[in-house]
Amino acid sequence: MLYTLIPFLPLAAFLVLGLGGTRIKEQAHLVAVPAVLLSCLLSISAFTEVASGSVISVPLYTWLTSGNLDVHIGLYIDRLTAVMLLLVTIVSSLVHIYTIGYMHGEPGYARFFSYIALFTFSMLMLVLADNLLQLFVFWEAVGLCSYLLIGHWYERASACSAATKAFLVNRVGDFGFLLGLLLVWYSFGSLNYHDIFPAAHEAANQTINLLSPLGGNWDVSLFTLIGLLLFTGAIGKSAQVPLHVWLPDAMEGPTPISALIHAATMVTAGVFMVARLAPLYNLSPVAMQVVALVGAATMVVGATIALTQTDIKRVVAYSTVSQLGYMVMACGLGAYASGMYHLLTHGAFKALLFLGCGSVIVALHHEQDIRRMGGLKDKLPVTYWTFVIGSLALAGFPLTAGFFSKDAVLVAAWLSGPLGQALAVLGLLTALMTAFYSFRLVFVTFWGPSRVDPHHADHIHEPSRTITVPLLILAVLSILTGYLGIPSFLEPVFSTGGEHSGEHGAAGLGIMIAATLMGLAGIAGAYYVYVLNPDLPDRFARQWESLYKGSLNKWYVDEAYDRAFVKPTMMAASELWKRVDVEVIDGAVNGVARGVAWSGWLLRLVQSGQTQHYALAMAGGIVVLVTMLILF
Amino acid sequence: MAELFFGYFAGVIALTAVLVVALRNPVYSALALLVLFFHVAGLYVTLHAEFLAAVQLIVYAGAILVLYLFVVMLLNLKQDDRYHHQWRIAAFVCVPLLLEFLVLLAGNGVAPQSSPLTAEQTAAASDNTMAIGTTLFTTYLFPFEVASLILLVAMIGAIILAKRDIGEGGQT
Amino acid sequence: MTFSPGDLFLILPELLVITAACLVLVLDPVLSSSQKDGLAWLSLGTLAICMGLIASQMNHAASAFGGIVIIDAYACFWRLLLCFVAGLTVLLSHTYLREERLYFGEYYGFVLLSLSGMMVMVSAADLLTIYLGTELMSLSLYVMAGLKRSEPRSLEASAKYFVLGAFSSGILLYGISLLYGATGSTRLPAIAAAIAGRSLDDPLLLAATVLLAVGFGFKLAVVPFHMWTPDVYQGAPTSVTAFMAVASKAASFGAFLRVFVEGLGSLKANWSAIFLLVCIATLVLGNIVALVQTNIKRMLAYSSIAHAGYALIGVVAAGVAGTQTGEANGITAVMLYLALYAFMTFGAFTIVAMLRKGGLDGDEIEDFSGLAARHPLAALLMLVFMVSLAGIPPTAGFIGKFYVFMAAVEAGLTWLAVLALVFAAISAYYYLRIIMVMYMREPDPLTAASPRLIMSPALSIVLACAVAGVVFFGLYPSPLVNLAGHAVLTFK
Amino acid sequence: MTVPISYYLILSAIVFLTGVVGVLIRRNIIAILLSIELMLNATNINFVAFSEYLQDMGGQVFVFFALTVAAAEVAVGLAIIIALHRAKDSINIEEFNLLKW
Amino acid sequence: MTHSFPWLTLLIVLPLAGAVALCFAKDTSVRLIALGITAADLLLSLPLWWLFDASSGSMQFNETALWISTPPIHYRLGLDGISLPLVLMTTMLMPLCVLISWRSIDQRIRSFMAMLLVMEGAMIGVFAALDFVLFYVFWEAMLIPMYLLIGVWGGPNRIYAAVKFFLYTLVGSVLLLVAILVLYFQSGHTFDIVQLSQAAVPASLQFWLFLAFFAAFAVKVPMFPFHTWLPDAHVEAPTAGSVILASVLLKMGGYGFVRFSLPMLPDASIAFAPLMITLSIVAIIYGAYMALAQTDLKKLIAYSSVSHMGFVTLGLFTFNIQGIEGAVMQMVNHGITTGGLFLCVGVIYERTHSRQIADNTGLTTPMPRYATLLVIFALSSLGLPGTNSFVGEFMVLAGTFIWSKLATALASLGIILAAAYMLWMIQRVAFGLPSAPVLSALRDLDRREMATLIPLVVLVFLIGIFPNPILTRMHASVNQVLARTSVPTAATAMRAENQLLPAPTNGDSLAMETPRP
Repeated sequence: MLYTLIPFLPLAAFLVLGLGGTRIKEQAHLVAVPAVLLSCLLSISAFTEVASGSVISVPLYTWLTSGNLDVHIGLYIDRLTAVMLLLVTIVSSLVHIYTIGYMHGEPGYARFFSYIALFTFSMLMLVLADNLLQLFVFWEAVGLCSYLLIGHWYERASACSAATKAFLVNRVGDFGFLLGLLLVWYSFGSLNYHDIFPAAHEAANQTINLLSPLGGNWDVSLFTLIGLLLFTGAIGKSAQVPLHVWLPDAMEGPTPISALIHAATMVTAGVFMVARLAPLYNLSPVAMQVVALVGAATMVVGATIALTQTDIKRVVAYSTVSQLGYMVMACGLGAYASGMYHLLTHGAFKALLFLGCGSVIVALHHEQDIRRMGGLKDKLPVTYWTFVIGSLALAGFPLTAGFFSKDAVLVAAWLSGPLGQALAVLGLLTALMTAFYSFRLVFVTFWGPSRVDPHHADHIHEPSRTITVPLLILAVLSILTGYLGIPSFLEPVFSTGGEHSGEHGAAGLGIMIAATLMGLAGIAGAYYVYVLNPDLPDRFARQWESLYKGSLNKWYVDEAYDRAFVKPTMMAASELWKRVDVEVIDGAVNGVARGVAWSGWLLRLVQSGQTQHYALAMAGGIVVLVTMLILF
Repeated sequence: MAELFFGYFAGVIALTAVLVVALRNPVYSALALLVLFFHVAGLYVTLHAEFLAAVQLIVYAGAILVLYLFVVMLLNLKQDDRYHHQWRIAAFVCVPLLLEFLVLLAGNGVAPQSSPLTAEQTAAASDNTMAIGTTLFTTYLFPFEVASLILLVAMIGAIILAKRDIGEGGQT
Repeated sequence: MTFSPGDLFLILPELLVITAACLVLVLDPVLSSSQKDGLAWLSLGTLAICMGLIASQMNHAASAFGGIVIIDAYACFWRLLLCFVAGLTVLLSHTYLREERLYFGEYYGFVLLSLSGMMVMVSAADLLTIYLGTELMSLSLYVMAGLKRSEPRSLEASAKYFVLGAFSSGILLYGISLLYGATGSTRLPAIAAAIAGRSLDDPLLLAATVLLAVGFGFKLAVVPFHMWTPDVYQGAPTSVTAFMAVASKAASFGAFLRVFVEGLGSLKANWSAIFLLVCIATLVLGNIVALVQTNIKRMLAYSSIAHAGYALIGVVAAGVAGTQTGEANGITAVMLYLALYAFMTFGAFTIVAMLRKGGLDGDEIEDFSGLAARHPLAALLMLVFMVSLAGIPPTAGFIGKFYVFMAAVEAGLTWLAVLALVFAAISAYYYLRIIMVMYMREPDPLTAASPRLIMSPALSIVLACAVAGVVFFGLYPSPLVNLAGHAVLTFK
Repeated sequence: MTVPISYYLILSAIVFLTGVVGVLIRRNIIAILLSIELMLNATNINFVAFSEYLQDMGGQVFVFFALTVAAAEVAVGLAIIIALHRAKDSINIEEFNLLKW
Repeated sequence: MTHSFPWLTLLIVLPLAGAVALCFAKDTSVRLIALGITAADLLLSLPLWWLFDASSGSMQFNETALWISTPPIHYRLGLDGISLPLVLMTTMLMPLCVLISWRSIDQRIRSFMAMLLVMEGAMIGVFAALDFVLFYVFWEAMLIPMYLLIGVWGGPNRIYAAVKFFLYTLVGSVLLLVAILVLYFQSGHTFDIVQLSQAAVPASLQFWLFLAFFAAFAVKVPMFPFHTWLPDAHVEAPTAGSVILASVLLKMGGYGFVRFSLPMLPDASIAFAPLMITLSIVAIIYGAYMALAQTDLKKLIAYSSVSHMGFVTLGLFTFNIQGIEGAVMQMVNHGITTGGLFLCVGVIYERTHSRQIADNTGLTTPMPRYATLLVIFALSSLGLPGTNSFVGEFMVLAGTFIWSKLATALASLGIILAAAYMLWMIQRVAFGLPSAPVLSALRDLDRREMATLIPLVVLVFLIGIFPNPILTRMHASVNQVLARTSVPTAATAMRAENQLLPAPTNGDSLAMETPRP
């Protein structure tokens, strides 16, 4: 099937670059870019085919069989997949192009291209998976690419530890994912979507006793358990609270990566997974509620932290966390289509924002602290304007893509019940903060007096065209995607969910107005604070010092983890090693050896060299033997 | 009567045996042993082993013991003034051993497999020497030959060991 | 009660050995020093002929001298082994004596006389003859141990060996006398007939059994009658030690089995209890004390004590086994063990004999430092012997242990097998130490005279025989197993 | 002939054990050899007594051989003693302990 | 299924003959000869892969000859789907071991190569032996060469390590010998492994035999409290020795369990399963913790082996096809991955003469190729999907899940920890900047070293992406093992009483046996 090429073209690019990268070097983009563009074209073709109503399924090969564990690798394209395909290939193509300019002259140029090609392949395979294990395999594979790309500048210690952290935190999530996956297999005897989904309804009432090892009795619904376990994976991958800590650190990677992986595609895999498994989640209200609450919490936490960050990419990163919270919350409330919709628009405008950041950073010679920027709007006009469009979309400014999708999420939340209404209110609040921090970024970076390092201040200019063109395209997309009618396109996939995107009614209108107002208020607030009264932030910070510091230090989550998990683990490891392994086990082993040797030394003394002692021993032997025989 | 003889011989044998061990001067020990040999020979006679009694006197008393005395004199040994320091432990071991032996050999009413000799049998067995001779050269011919080898070994071995001249590379 | 000339044919090997011995003794003073090599070749030739003769007697069980001597396959097995070991000894001594400057032509005579005593021991069926054989063997060995008169240790070894040997033969003799009193005969078949159905309730039998066990225990060097072994093995000239460690032990086992299984067979419940105790003590003590030795001859002495313990497992198994085959398997195992033990121990002692430090034996374990670098082949051979002594496949030592433990398990003594194997694992430590010293240590540069290795064609032959036996029987023990199995069948 | 065999056995046991004790406690090697002679004599008493009681010549023959062996042992033993004395000017067995442990 | 061609004998004899031949070779050609022989052995073993009949669970390539008549001990060889991959793994690794020692071993190279070849013969023999005594002979025969490899060519503390290795394993295996003998008398006077695997042994006896088998195999694996020889041996051994130890010797423990314990002592295996699984999980987590605490590269990998081998024993005692096949896969994979890691450490040790992580930092800058390969092996080691290790671990976890969900969850923790110590290691060794100037001047991998590592990398991905060819060859054989252990209700009832961890049938009715269509 031709569509097989969609993922395998990037793979081919990766192999060529990976094996011959040292020779190709500066020409690496000549391999990678055409491959991704081609697969982008094929994706569009696939999209149109799927849009006409068909579902494409391409079996590839049998991965492993063992008893009833029977896993095949295959491609499966329905509407959900098709949308994701478009997102991935388009953003990826643009990032590829952007990279040509951004990474120009870097020693790891070819390596970088090979990694993103590999990432594109993995991400495509992830969304194309027709079974859970394939999903998991590429779920981890994208994690690997993320790891490699975060650590792209391997000389930097901070990049390396960020990479490690990202991988580890994801592993924690994947731990749950794996167990959930096994539970699915155990319960259904299969991992294929088309086996599981039909069977799911029949098993709806099954429960599992979680306390059976202890002899207790705590029955939990099978699907709740499956849902929660799988969602653990999503928490990790989509940077939800409490595993969100890796994502901001991941900004140590080159900016194109932040755009592609840590904003548009990989981090949304969790949302995609929940949406993909909607038939299972729908069977467990508890799991759904947990998903929604986690999403909401993430949304709020991310936004509050983003308010005070000073690193340009970290602000955007926390906004990503926050936006991912929106999507997850939407899924948790059953509004899968809205969630996916937001995913898509977010993919466009967040990629735009990140690439814009990248443009700024390149222009400022890798300066990322917004306190040392300012007044750039004249020097970097393309960047500035596209950045503003992205920020407007993020802030939910009317008629941008972000406006529509955020509105869809909030409306769906409101309509989904009491919990949803509470969360919708939170969502509105977050929207306010979102608008505030995104325009804080705009104003501080581009407006006002220049605080740029005087060394660089003179030669700030717009980067090359390979950078600006993707920005422009993404800016267009940031507006355009709002008008494509994605929710209704996706509706058939989630037909079992109770969402009716068509009937917003009065509530819908109210939410829309509220959200708009919130967005405008946020922008106005930012303008007031950062343009009109630049000394205000400092005063705020002094006035609410603990709040400010909490936000600035990301609510001390990293520190808490360090104290609660990392340090104790390392302590336990070295203590266990010294106490148990070295002292107890080896001590026992060496002790036995020493004991034997010691008794040897002792017994050796019997051999005194005195002949008559020897004779005495013989006589003693006679006594013992005679006694023994007499007595027994 | 027999008991009387036995009592005498046994008494002297036991006494001299103890003396052999107890006397510190090896010459005295050897002399005590000599007395013991004579009495053992006497005991043999009461047991109708006249040939052995004679051999006992000739070989043991006449040859072996003389050899001992000869060596003792040759080496001009001083009196052995102490027993080995382990004698207490030795006593600790040997006393139970003695008790066990006594229990085994006497206490449990030893019953020899064949009955004691009758008078007729005693008479028949009078030609002890001839009987031994016949047996030696018929039934025990092979051991006899082996014994001769033992003597050969002893002879040559003694020469080799006691020979004085041991130059480096000296010829034998 | 008479003998026929045919009897002489049966003991022809013994007669040949004796004749050769006498010839050696007679020729020795006659020959000049340069011609004395001829004595060795004479001895060797005789031994070769004897082995041929014995092999031909293998399949015809017969008794001679009115049943005093039994030439059956069992006896032939041991006689073959003994002749072989004596041959190796002669070859080893040929070079070793020259190196030690011990120019005794009589030496070969003593080897042969001792051998004849051993051969008498294993083919005798009469306690008197066994006793005489033992004495013949021992007296020769006492003398041989003290041959290196210039060396106080050698004399001391000889003296200790002699005093304790005489002591033990007194005990043995006392036991025989009691047994004679209890059964009325010194012939093993007659003894067996007399005690059939009797038990140790008979105090004479009890005392006799214990004393015989002690007497033989001394010769076998089992705990607690072993204590002469390390001293004597260390002090005696190495070639004599090798001969003692292998031949005298084998002969003693041969006679010992004959006496206890054939003569005292109906008391096996009792004596197996004795030997069980002795066996455990031997395994424990032999292995543990060997761990801390610094002199290799002494270490090998303890190792030989421990090996006697392993062989005793077979004896105990034979005693405990309820079935005829179980008993036969136990005895087979012992025979096999001793035969295989002969190869490896002799090989090890040969290497020890070859190693010289200055004009002396290089018999401290430290002297082996760096041997692998200087003499890789010798080190390799020593490695093979050590591995075999440790009982690790694919060497002969493993096969020996395998059969012994098989017999033990068959007899239901699984726990004993476990115990013995645990001690086998411990024993591996001290054998490994030799390997370690040879391969992983460099010789101490401070010691002026670094040990060297004496070489000669004769030694090469000895080593070749030993290593061939260890490897061949380790890989393909069937011939020996069949031989021993066959010998045991004629035994009872 | 009414002396019970057990009397002879007890006598021999006493002599034998006296010999054993001698071996264990005398320091002079010659004295030790003398003690061993005691042991052998004890054995011989046994043999002769049993021979008488069993009406069997074997015991007496055994004594004959035992005597021979004893003679041979003495010869070798004394030779060793002489050699020892020559080397160390002592025949105190306690002093011969180069070989130990 | 008797093939007339004696494949297995040749496979065993060729290296042994090679070892002998080396003694007579010229000094300069020793390495080449060793390489040639190991390569020839590899080539010789490859056809087995295709000749193997995957549909049959019985032994193939059988060879039988009477070795010793009383008791009947045979020279009997054969392979099934369980031993086939292990044999191939062995033959594949040996040329690499020769290559990696090319320059790092500069003393007594002849003996070294001879030892390697002897090891190869013995190792193949262990996997191919079908007579218990023959098996034992091969099993023990490996000890001495390995002892020498560690002790002669090892690091500073080599003697202690060598002796510890030797005694530890010997003590374990002597008990095995007794068990073999007892089994002989209890099940029809035969040492034939195939027959013994069908014999009925009284359950009470099985208990003791299992313990004896356990002593031998658990030490070799090594399972939790018996593992302390491993870090020492690994650290001190020369690279080739570490590779052999980790890749092949450890497998023999697992192989022993699956070949002997499970089929011969099914009742005891089931009764002991809770204990075994508990120990396995302890090993997985404990080993990972230990690895976290290490500052020495080899020690880290050694402890990671403890952890990974825990998955093997875990899988074996789940008594289902996923678990056992996963365990065998894990054995093969661990051989490849850990072998690769040790080779990597060897390469760097050759250059910096230190195995301390702190002395080998920031290697990507001077040695990009090296760093790439190291990262690949490390990722494989932490069980990244797409690499080989994931397959085995996933299958084991799947098998365990049927047995107990709690056990699975605990075992999965090991995977998290594996990521922690491996990534931390990479972070320090591969990434960052070199901590000392000398490190910047290191030369990257040369052709020989690439040739050593690349085959393993290929296998890492090949097996990771296409595990099924191995699995299909395994199914029939594993089913035979399972036929013995899936003993009926009586046994399961016993398990229910004794269990430490729950059986799946307790609370929920989700029967595994009825997969939905």
